[in-house]
Amino acid sequence: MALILDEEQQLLKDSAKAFLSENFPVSALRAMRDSGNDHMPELWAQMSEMGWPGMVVPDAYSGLEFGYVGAGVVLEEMGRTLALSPFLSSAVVSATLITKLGNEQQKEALLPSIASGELTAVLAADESGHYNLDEVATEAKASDGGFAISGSKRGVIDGHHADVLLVVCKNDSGSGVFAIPSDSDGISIETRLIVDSQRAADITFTDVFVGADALLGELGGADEALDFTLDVAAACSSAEMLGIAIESFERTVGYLKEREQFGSKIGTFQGLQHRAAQLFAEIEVTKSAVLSALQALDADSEKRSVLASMAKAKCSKVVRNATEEAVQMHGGIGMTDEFDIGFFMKRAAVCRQAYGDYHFHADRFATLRGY
Amino acid sequence: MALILDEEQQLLKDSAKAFLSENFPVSALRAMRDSGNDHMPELWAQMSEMGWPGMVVPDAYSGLEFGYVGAGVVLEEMGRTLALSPFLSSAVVSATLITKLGNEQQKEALLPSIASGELTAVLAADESGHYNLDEVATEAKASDGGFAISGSKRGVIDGHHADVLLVVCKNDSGSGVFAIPSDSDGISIETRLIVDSQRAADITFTDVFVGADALLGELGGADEALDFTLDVAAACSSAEMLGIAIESFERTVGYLKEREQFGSKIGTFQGLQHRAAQLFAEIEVTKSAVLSALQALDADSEKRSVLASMAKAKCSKVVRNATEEAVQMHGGIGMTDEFDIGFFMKRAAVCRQAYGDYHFHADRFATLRGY
Amino acid sequence: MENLDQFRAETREWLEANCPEDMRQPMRSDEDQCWGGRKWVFQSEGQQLWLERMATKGWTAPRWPAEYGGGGLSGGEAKVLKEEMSRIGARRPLNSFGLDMLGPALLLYATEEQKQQYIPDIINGRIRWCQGYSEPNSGSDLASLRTKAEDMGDHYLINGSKVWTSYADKADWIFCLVRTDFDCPKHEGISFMLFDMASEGVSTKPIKLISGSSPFCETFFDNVKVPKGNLVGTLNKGWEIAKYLLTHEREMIGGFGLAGGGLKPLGQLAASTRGTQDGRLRDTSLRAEAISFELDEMAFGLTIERITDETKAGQGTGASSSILKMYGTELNKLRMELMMAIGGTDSLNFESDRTGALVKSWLRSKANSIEGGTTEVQLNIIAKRILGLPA
Amino acid sequence: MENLDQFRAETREWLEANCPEDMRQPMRSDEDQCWGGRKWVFQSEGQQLWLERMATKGWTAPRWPAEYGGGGLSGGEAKVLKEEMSRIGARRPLNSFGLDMLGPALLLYATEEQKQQYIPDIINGRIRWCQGYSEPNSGSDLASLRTKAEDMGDHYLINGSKVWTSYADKADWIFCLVRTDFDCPKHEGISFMLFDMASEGVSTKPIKLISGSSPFCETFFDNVKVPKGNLVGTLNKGWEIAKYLLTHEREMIGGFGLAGGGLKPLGQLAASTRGTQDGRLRDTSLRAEAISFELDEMAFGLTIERITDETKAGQGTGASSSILKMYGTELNKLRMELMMAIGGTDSLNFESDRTGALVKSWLRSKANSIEGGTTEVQLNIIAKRILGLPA
Repeated sequence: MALILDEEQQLLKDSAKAFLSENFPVSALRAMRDSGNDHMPELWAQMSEMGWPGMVVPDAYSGLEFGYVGAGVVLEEMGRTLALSPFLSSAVVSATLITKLGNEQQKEALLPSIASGELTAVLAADESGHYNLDEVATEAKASDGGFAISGSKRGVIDGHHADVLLVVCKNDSGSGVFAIPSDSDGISIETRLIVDSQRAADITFTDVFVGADALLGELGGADEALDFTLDVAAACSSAEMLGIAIESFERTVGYLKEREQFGSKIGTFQGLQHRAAQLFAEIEVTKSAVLSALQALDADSEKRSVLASMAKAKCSKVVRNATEEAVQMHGGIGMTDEFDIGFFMKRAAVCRQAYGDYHFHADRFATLRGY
Repeated sequence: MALILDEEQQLLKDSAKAFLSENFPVSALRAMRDSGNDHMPELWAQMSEMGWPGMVVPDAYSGLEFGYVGAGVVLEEMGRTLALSPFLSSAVVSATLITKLGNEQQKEALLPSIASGELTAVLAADESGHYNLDEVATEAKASDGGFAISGSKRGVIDGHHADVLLVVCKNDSGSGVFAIPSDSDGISIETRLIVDSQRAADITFTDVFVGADALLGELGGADEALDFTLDVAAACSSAEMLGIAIESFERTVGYLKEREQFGSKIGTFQGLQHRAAQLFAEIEVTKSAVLSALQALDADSEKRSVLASMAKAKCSKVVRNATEEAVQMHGGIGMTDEFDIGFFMKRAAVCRQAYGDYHFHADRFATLRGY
Repeated sequence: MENLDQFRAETREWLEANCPEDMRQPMRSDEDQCWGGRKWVFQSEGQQLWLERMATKGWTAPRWPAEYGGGGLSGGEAKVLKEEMSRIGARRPLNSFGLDMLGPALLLYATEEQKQQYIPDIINGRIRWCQGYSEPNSGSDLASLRTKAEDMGDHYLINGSKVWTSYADKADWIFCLVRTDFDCPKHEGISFMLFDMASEGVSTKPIKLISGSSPFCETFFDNVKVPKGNLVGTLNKGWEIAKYLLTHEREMIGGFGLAGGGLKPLGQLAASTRGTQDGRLRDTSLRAEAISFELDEMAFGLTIERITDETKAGQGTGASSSILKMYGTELNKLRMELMMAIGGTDSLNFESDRTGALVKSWLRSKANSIEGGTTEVQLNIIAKRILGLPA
Repeated sequence: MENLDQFRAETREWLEANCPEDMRQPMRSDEDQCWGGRKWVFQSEGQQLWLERMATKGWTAPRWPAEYGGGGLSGGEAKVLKEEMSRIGARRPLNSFGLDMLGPALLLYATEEQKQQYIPDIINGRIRWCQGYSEPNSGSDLASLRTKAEDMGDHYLINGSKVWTSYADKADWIFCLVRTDFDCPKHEGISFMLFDMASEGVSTKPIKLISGSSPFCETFFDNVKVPKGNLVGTLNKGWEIAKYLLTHEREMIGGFGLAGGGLKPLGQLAASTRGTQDGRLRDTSLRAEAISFELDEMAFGLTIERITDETKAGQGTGASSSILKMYGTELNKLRMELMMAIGGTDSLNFESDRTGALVKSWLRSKANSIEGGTTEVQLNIIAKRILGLPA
């Protein structure tokens, strides 16, 4: 497969770019924050109208079946304007997990409404703060022909807005995932504001009773699907970081061409020129990393996990570098709330931690490569 | 203790600098190499006349008892001119080990002649190529009231010139060190040219019989002394690397002020200016690391090992950076044998590996710091 | 050799008797610092007592001359005082730009009358000072400043504005760089003036930062009258004082990178938070970064020590402030990045309570390499002034 | 869609029948490469047969037009040929600056007569070429070259010298940049000429490198007569051809950074050499560096792929050669550093036998970021031409 976007993917990217930059530029995030809100329901409504929540959902369940490269280009453009939506958490990550793990009945019940955007689901997996699923302690005890779920999940972004929680539990036979309505008895949710003006939810499950039909797949049989889902989450969140890096970089290069100090445009200083050039090269290299990881998901290639972790690790580094350089090269003004560039650094911090940080994916990459 | 040289130490440094730069500049190394030699006996003879081989040897054994800061400043100046001698291997490392581990009789027998420069000793410890003493397999079997030594040592610099080998052996009770004349029966030595024009020796011991008096200290009781000796070797080899880094840097800055390209001195280019400034700061920071490690040896401070490994790790990084930048900033001419700057990169490569490389000391540092 | 043992004994006894209990507790956040000044509201009786007692002895400024109210201590005595305060965990009684920045400059450049007028109030914390340096269009290029002071015969008339004025909204007086000559090279027409922030025509507007806090202000001067006696040093030669002060500031900011201040060593923090395996931090990639950081941090700490010792021994290289500023601030940024990695997703909390402190400090740290002369400016200084590379 | 299956079958059969057994063995070192030319001594009958057979089919230059002796293959066919050669481990039959550098430029800029004259001898390896670009005082500033070609009516008279001429002592002909006009901006008076290294007045002197080998020469021209027909392209417009060629060269050098060529992945090499614990490389600090390297290496390899695919699809950005050169060579230097760390003290061997190969390659790698346009020059190109930053 050629490592470029095909015509349809390019069209999708162009239209996402146009739609987001016109309707939900960075000022929309600022307005949301200043009004005390933590999400953008209007954006989600419009994305739903365009069918985007069905991006990776199979045609058979009313999805677009457009694939992960499609999801990635949308996320890249969302990264550029810092648009907030449950696209990644529900339409991409949760839809993937349900598709991989659910039985026919469960898919029928959930996927069409996820694809339409009416229903949102979110993966509640991590308890460690470091996406370490080995440390999952949430239990599902067989009870009355169903299960009683107890435990707690930490830092679930979009967790308090989601209709359905996909809860990873562990027992002796391994991991299992339950799809649980978020308003079920025994669920308590506490949220906290995080640095990019979203909220993360800490969710406690106290003997939450669910029927046997809430279990996706088998108890103990979720590992492979969770692994695929992690690849999806890593690659797609990389695409968002790529967008953040590109946009921060372009704004910074623009500033270098405008700002004067010592009687010259600061962009004439070779010290800054070389750093900008180096960053440009890093971003170009990162583009290839992200696209290859997304394509590998669509092809279900055996290199999928290596590429996904490579992309997440590489993007985490590069987006850190890009947003740091952006603030540094903007100087004092870059530190002010009034100026937008700081928003990119904040969102980048959240994306870098989501679904495993640099160190997590660096370790996974090496382990997969045999060292 | 103030983190500066005292008057005596400063005098020693000044005189070492004057002596080496006048009598054994880099051209002496080139001449040695071009004549097919691998060491500089004339330098050693002159150093011996000045008493330097006794730098760390106690007064009681006819040494100067000047301490490790003194040894360090001499090595720093040796690094600047790339002078080759058994000063580090014999006068510093071996003298330290014998002082720490030997009994009165052994010290009497060895230290005065080491201090006078008549006799040279060398530590033959590593077998792994990575200074991993856990992997020592050389055995000492009790035999006829003495021991039979069998095994092999790898990459011993100065090994084929030394009169006495300090051989680290292992048996069930732990490590022991034997002082063995290098011309003993059963010892075979093969040498190989290494990158800085010295030779390293691979030494094989086949049932080499030694009397009980060859054992320094107790069989199994050498670990503490070996640890101290490693600290000495690390800190003092750091001083040599510091000298290499400083000299490479100064030559490079000089070249930046001379060389013209695109109609300007290349030193006017901010890209190079900033890298030079960064390197200067790194070297300043490294100076403090080295001096503190040397002082800690003289004070036998409890921070000794942390500081020694810190210095070795830091110097290895900085000397790599300094010599790489030196070649890069010199451009094509820096790659030619005719020009001296490449010699610094070559010697640095040897020092970086000697007595444990960056990774070895990074790990040791972290382990000592409790992680 | 002075006899420090007796001084140590007396100091220990005095501190024991005079340092209030609550001033021996570790500060929970920056909010616990005492800044003094006309508008200051003491947070506890202990805070007030501690300031008054220390100021009376001159120990808020231990090495300043006793004739202006300073402690008049020798270097050795000051070190003993520091050690004894640290022994009981005593807080610094007064945090102040007057102490850290203006005072040393006044002692060097001011007239006797000015010293008498300003220094005692710095020492006893009655006047809180702010610094008027940067302007909206003169960031790194500080000397291009445009705030104007016109000689009106009996006073100067000041018009213009400053930016990045730390705590201007809370300060009583300002030390300020103004342009007194426009018809000369930019470094040569600058003067150093002091004036009351309560003067007519002075206004301030806090700048909200990305961390959500507002430690800095924009400050506006609209026909502010300043008495002629408030000029420090020679007219049009203020740049010399400015440079002296910048050097001080750089060393202060650079010092942020140090572990010293009771922070838990980073590698140990990582190990206790993230767990170990066979005695090594389990996350090997994080371990490698922590090592690299700690090597630099330790070597940097030793460098501060070495430079201090060299200065004492009269061997100063002159290079120190730019190196310390550049290296220390980059190190501090790295420390904050590693702290975030250790914290994981919990570290993203932005709540205004304590849980948001880490991410706010992380954001705040990004300014370290900008304020007080950017890293790029320090590199220029090293390249040109120290290495002598051609312009 | 062309039918590649049949081509593949035929190619496989032909290779099977025609590739000598010893040309299917991995090369033990650079010495096993075949460079051709008048002075070439084949190292084996197989090497000679393999070159002759491949050259006869035009497959030393698979994509060049058949009319000049090239293979005339389509992109798809050339890829199949490559795959099939790689399948049986067939060596490249001919290594040549004629194939990699001069030829593509001639196809674009030379006259029909020149193509007829030079290209067949490149394809069949009868003439070995070298490149005369750099001069002693024009390193990164290539266009400042001073080697002079005077128009003497029926010929040019060349005087001057070149440096860093790869294998000039072994080459038959040179493609050379000369100055034909001194009275104009430096880029505008340069011409591109070809001449025989056996001409009177040409002499070479090998340059010994820090690795001990001498792949480069200084080359001197003392009243060398060059026929007028040996000018390629327009007089004084040689800089355009030079730039085209430099772009090619950069991509070639940048490609060094790739793992592709049968090298064992670095992390695995480290693990097998240094040992593992719980499946992880035991040396955790080395592991972290190997990971960081492999992440970049993999992303870089994918970038070469992406840029190739973009070029095929007509989406080239123009940025590619500088990025590849810069990134690839820095990566290769890093790889060699890590190889040295993996090897430990054994890696320091400098013997002229095989054991010294690693340290020599390590030393050699340091030139990667200098030759063919330094890393600094590539960064300047990216900053100015691609990012449009002001001069």
